Amino acid sequence: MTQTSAPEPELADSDFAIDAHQAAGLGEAVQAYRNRIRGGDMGSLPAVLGLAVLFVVFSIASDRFLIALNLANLITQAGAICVLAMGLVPVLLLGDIDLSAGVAGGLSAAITALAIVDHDLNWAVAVAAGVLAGAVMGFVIGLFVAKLGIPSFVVTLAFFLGLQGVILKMIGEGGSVRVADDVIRGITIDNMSVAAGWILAVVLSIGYAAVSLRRHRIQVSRGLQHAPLSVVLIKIAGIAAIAITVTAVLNVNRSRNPNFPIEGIPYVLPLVAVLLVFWTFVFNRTRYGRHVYAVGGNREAARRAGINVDRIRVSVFVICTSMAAVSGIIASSYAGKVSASSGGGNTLLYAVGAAVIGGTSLFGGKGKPSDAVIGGVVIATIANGLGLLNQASWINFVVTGGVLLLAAGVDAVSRRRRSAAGVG
Amino acid sequence: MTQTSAPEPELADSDFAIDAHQAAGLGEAVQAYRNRIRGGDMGSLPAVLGLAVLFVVFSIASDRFLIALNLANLITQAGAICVLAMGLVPVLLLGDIDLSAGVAGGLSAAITALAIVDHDLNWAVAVAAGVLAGAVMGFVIGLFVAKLGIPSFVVTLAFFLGLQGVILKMIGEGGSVRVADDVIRGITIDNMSVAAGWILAVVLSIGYAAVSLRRHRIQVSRGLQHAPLSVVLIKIAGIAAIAITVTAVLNVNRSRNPNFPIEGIPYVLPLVAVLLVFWTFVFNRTRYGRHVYAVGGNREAARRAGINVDRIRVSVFVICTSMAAVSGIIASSYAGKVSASSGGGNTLLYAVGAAVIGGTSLFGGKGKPSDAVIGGVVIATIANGLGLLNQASWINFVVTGGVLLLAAGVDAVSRRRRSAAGVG
Amino acid sequence: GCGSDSDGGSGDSGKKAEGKIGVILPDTKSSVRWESADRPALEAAFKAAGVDYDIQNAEGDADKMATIADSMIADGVTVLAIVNLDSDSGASIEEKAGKQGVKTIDYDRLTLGGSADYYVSFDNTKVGELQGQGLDKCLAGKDANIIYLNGSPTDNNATLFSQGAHSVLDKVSAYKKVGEQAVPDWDNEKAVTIFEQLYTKVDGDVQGVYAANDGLAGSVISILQKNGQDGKVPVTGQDATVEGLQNILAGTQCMSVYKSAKEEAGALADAAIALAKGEKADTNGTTEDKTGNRQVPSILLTPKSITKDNVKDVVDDGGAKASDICTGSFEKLCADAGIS
Amino acid sequence: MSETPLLELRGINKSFGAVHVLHDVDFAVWPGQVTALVGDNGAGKSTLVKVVAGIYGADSGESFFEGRPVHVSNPKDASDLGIEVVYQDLALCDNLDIVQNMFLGREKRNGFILDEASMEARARETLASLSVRTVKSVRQSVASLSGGQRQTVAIAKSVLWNSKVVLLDEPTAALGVAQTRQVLDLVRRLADQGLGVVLISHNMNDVLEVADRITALYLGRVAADVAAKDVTHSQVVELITAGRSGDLGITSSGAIA
Amino acid sequence: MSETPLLELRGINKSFGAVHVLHDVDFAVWPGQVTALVGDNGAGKSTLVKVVAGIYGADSGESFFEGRPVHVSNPKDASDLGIEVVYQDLALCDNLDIVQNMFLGREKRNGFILDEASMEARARETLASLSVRTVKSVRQSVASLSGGQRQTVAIAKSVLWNSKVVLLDEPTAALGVAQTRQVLDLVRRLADQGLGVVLISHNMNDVLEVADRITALYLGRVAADVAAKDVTHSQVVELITAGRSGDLGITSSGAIA
Ligand SMILES: Nc1ncnc2c1ncn2[C@@H]1O[C@H](COP(=O)(O)OP(=O)(O)OP(=O)(O)O)[C@@H](O)[C@H]1O
Ligand SMILES: Nc1ncnc2c1ncn2[C@@H]1O[C@H](COP(=O)(O)OP(=O)(O)OP(=O)(O)O)[C@@H](O)[C@H]1O
Ligand SMILES: [Mg+2]
Ligand SMILES: [Mg+2]
Repeated sequence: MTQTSAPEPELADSDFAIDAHQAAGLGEAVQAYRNRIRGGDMGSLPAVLGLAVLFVVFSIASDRFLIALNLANLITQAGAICVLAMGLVPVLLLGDIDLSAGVAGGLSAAITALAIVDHDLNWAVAVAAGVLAGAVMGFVIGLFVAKLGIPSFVVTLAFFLGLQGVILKMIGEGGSVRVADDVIRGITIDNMSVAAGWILAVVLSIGYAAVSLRRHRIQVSRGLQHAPLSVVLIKIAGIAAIAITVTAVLNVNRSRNPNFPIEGIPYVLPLVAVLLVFWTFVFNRTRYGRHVYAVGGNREAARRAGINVDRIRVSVFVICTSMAAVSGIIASSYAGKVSASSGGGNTLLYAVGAAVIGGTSLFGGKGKPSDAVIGGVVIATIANGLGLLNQASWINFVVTGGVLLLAAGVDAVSRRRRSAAGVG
Repeated sequence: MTQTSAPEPELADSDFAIDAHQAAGLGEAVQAYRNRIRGGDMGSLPAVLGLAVLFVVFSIASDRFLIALNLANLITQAGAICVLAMGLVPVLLLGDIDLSAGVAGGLSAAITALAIVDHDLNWAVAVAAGVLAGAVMGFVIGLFVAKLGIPSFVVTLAFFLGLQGVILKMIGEGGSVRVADDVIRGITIDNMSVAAGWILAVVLSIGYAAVSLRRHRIQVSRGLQHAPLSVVLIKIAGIAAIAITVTAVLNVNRSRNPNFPIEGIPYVLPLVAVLLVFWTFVFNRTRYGRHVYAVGGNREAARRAGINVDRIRVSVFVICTSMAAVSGIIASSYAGKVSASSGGGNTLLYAVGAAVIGGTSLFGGKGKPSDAVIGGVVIATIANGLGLLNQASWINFVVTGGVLLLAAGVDAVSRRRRSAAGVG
Repeated sequence: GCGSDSDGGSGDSGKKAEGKIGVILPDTKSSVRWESADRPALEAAFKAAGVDYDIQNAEGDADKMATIADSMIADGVTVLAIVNLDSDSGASIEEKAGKQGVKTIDYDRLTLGGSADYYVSFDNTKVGELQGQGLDKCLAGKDANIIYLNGSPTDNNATLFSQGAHSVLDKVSAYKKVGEQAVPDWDNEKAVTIFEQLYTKVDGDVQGVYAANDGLAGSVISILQKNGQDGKVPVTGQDATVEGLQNILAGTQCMSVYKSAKEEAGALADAAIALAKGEKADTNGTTEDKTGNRQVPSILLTPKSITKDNVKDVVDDGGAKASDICTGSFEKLCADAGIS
Repeated sequence: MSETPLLELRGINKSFGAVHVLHDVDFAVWPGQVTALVGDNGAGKSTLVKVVAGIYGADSGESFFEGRPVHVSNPKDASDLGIEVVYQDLALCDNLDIVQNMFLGREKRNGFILDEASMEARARETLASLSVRTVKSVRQSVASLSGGQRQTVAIAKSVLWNSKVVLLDEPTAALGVAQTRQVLDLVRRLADQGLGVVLISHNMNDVLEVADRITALYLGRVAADVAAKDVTHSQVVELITAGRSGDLGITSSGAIA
Repeated sequence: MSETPLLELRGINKSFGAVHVLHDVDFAVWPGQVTALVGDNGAGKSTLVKVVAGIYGADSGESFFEGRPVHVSNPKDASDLGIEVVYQDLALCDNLDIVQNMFLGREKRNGFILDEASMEARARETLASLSVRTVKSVRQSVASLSGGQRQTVAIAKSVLWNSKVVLLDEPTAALGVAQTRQVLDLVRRLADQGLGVVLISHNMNDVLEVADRITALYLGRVAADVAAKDVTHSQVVELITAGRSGDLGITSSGAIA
């Protein structure tokens, strides 16, 4: 095209109009955030909004809902589904699904429980065995999906059925295995000491502050895109405030029985928090996580970029069923046992629903561990709130469905502008 | 680019190298088919292959499997899942899912049964009421999905739960409703008369022959792409042979009780066949069907082509739940009642599994009603064959999972060349 | 049906030689008994009598039960015993079987409107009554707030159990119902949350819990334990499972109901073998089928209430193995209860 | 030049979140003329086309069609007005074949039944006239086509209909020498039939060959709207890369946002 | 010209089902030279590139890299050999931003942690050198980029690495005037550094400007492989459209299948 008649255009060495320009202060940052929201980039705001609506509705419907005892209940009740949903996120990121995750979790929990009851193993060894078993199941599923190319829906439907058979065989039809270990039981029925709770809250706040300030310093020094310092400080303050409030509420004695004080943070909370931080780190800050997003976004592009797509696909199933194992163990801790139906029924649908409500796409490429946690809390809140209302079972079904739709609807409606803005 | 120095290239008025060239005879057609297979365009061959493997395995495992009585059983047992899976196909074609279809079918069947029992309505009116109720549910689901933009997984999960509540309310806790109508009961427990069966077989064969010959004639006369006449004739002969063999087998008395002859084609077979032909026609030969494929293939492209995407999305849910209603009624005919758990449990997962095994993609754009029927027969065959083998239930679970994997594996492995050939 | 002979061939199987007996068990989820107790007991009885048999499980799926029935009939059984998943689906199976000259027996659950030749069972309403009486005894008539945790809302038996319990407990004015929920699919995990929330709702002011079976009881006990109330609040159960018996020994569960599967299976085997031989079975009464408007000849068995004192009876009857119950910390409790 | 433009946009603004892509854009398409829309990468050409087509809604501004104010809120509205578009991101349904794609949304029917025979024949004619030599069959799925073949299908699709305005967003980008020739001839032919044609291209030779008017966009602003015969190759390139050329172009360069 | 080609293919055949796309293709890339691969739409250029890159396996034929026989069965093998490719269908991950796409598969790390800072800085430099003026931020998701911006990202991605052979499949198709200039200069610069560069383009002016050798494909066959200085513009066009020009080109035209 360009004949020599065209004037040689000068080089535009650094012409990234906005990129070069950082929001200078708080005011501008707020403006930028509002622009982002208007542009449809909502982050996890809508799911949080949906959750807030649920909280308001249930607080009005029952005066027991917002008491410390019930909030502690909610935390323990949400534990298993949050972990399961978090495990599903990488699978969903690839556009796959794992229908067997719930049952795999049940089987892993059964293995852990039996290792303790029948083989007198130490809890740590037993848990390791359970999680390892989960990982192996995921590995096999992954091989079928990635190497043979059978759609994950069918492979995991087959495992969903097959693993139920294995559980039945292991613990007898209609049978159950007792969770006979205090540490495992303790995950959901015991609490951290008050002092430990405070230490945790402080460590968390300081840790977060240190990490984000360091990051900000590097970004500034290297002239990269960054948020203004005031925004960073506000975020730190927010996190610290939440950590301290939650700790303060949970560190008060919430027992109704004067002879049996219950206070402190339930162990399951730091467990879920650690998993959340870990996976957030893996998916945001490591090469592996980046590759998972890439494969989910455009498998062919990822392959052309030299990523071993099969290995990534196998790995997400391994992560999923390992997390499912942890989830199953938490569920068994809460119920005090593993039964033949553990992890069956609608467990998995609820967990996928949690991830989706949180903002994960079933078509792959979009989602993060925190989505799953928020969505898991939404689902657990529905059961928790309804439980306080003591209605007939048909009403419970109808209301659960309705509330789920409400929570997802708040999300969907607030996200709609995104498509109006032409993205996604 | 083209300076005047370039010679004016001549027009290539009709240069469709292969297009212009029709396979001249049978030999070439066979070669072309083999090329297509090599190129990965397998059609429904793999699913049929998987089914054949299942038949062989079960025939070896049980001498009761291939007898006429059991084949008739298989047909009635497959009826409900085939219809449900067929209804799911358009939803899956759009890349959506309807988790509530099973329960919606249960609710529709309950409405039909109650209309007869409580309101003494005629069976036709009652069925119409049930199907209409199904359509309304689908319409509402479709509105949530298309207009509010809530992911179909969440909407239909909510309906899955909510509709269970409605059924529970309608027929009471622990309750069930009897199917008190002979016509509806007759769908699965009665058979066509021997004469009617033969007439059906003949009409079907002649009808198919007429339609395909007419199409062939038009194609030839207008110089369009077409298969050679010999291939058309072979296909006609094949269809006729199948129709006549099936009729012959089913028209023999298959009762083990000399005083109670059972012979003829179970009514459910022509019912499923009519639905299959109808939907195949709609999806292959009408504008609506074309638009469904387009929206499933590339929603944005469809929108740019002026297709009302929202209307299409709503419509597929209406089709899905209407078909689910028919499926629910068939299931209630078979079980003789509708209970509070009808259509719940894993019904839906099996139906989606059927569609996927048949070759429907969960990502949209690919699939057809006949896929669903073949897949449905695969699933029903597993249950039927296992039923004859009489194993402990844990073994049944494991074997069901394993066989499902096997059937899907045959499919996947034989389709693999497609990707080796660079398509899809 | 169309073109079929409705007078069937029933009745004239007469004094023919022995046939084959088919038994369809209902599920694997609602209770441990079907596969671990009934199946072996039935197999033993049939083997002893030297008859051909076929025992299958419908996995809680009525369609599947119909499928199994079809294939058993195809396979030539002459006597078919079913534990229906609900009356209507059961009736449809019996109707089909009857048309083909196959004798039917209702096992454990009566098929209302059915056509079974015999009914062999424990009385489910009676089970509920026993649970009510057991809880009443543990509460000893003191004022008590009671939470009811029923079985699956889609399971008719759960409804009967609950009715039985209410018929006893509602009469005692000291008892007050402060919460009642049905647990979908008898799901033990869901039961924990459901109970924890009912418990929270009433501020833990609960003195007794009706749980429909041992599995649900275990779920309740998990929450009581979390709140330091285990052993202080009596909980009922049913089925005398290992879990339930252990909890009874530990004092965290007040009672369970034992329905000797051996006994029931034995009764079924007797009736079925008699039918297969073309003879009549010994009955001890009739049960009214209001829907079908007929009296069904019945063999009715009595369930047994199990408390700490008679856990041993279950073990002796073979309802549970001592080696399963007396593991770990339960070893000593077993010894105390005289179980070995 | 007739009195009223076929299509006219006035004061169009469009932002994506914080990014302001079109600033007060005025744009007109005249009957019987080829209007070239030129501009650097990211200048906003495709965005403008999509606003015209109803894919995006404008944040502000007015549209007129044949002098009447219109509101185009979706692609259907646009095609009902007689506006056809070939998009840069072609938007074909990969699961459909060539014929099905070409007639998508406007299938021919016999009663209820799709008239595949007519569609197939018509598609074959149109493609042949665009010098497509290597497509093996019009029943091939578009997923298996080469880049240029896909583009040809998209172009063929837009000229099948009796439309009044045709917008072509870089239609020849992937085309070979012969095919480009055909498309340029087609563009000219359409204009000569009285249609309003908009051609977006980065190839200035092509633009200067077929265009009657040239509208240059620079960073989302209209830098110039001139008759093609009044400007030289190098002037157009300057307008594109710098936003101005001599006395043409944006005077107060304004803030870039 | 050095003695052995950097990359050499001999007798490559490739079919998709019944469609025979490449017939006994011989192709060589020499160090320090720009080899232009030209051909009509659907001639098989992109298919040949994808065979080289390991996206498709050839049905028959041999490959040599620096004289050694090699078997490239996937894109990773190709990039391990030092072969970089810009594909015509760009294949970017729409859910990732520009920086993430540019470093995909070869992320920089500090220990286990991604070194976002270095990657961002490096990406900004490279893009600026390609005259990308309108991209607002290198942290923008590629889904929101214009056609030309996307193409620039894909090109920038391929020149970040120390490779020996670079294949560019119609890299300038969507680019503006200035950007095209930059890319052509880049192509020349890469060859001058001793790399083997393959350029596919339908723009004969560009081809004749930068290419040292020209390989013309006609319906999947090599019609000619000549030094660029030995042919004229019109000869190349003839080779492309008719498969022969004077004594150059395919002699026995062979069956088209
Ligand atoms: N959905 C979107 N979200 C955010 N920014 C967008 C979006 N679409 C386009 N842009 C930005 O708007 C600007 C104009 O894009 P447009 O596609 O209209 O350019 P163009 O003139 O067609 O360029 P090209 O010649 O490369 O095709 C670009 O800077 C692009 O990054
Ligand atoms: N996956 C496939 N299945 C079937 N045919 C294919 C497939 N990929 C390409 N083809 C056919 O192979 C031929 C060559 O395609 P290719 O993409 O290599 O052409 P090209 O020379 O790059 O053309 P363009 O200049 O249009 O990009 C075309 O006729 C095309 O239709
Ligand atoms: Mg553009
Ligand atoms: Mg190409």
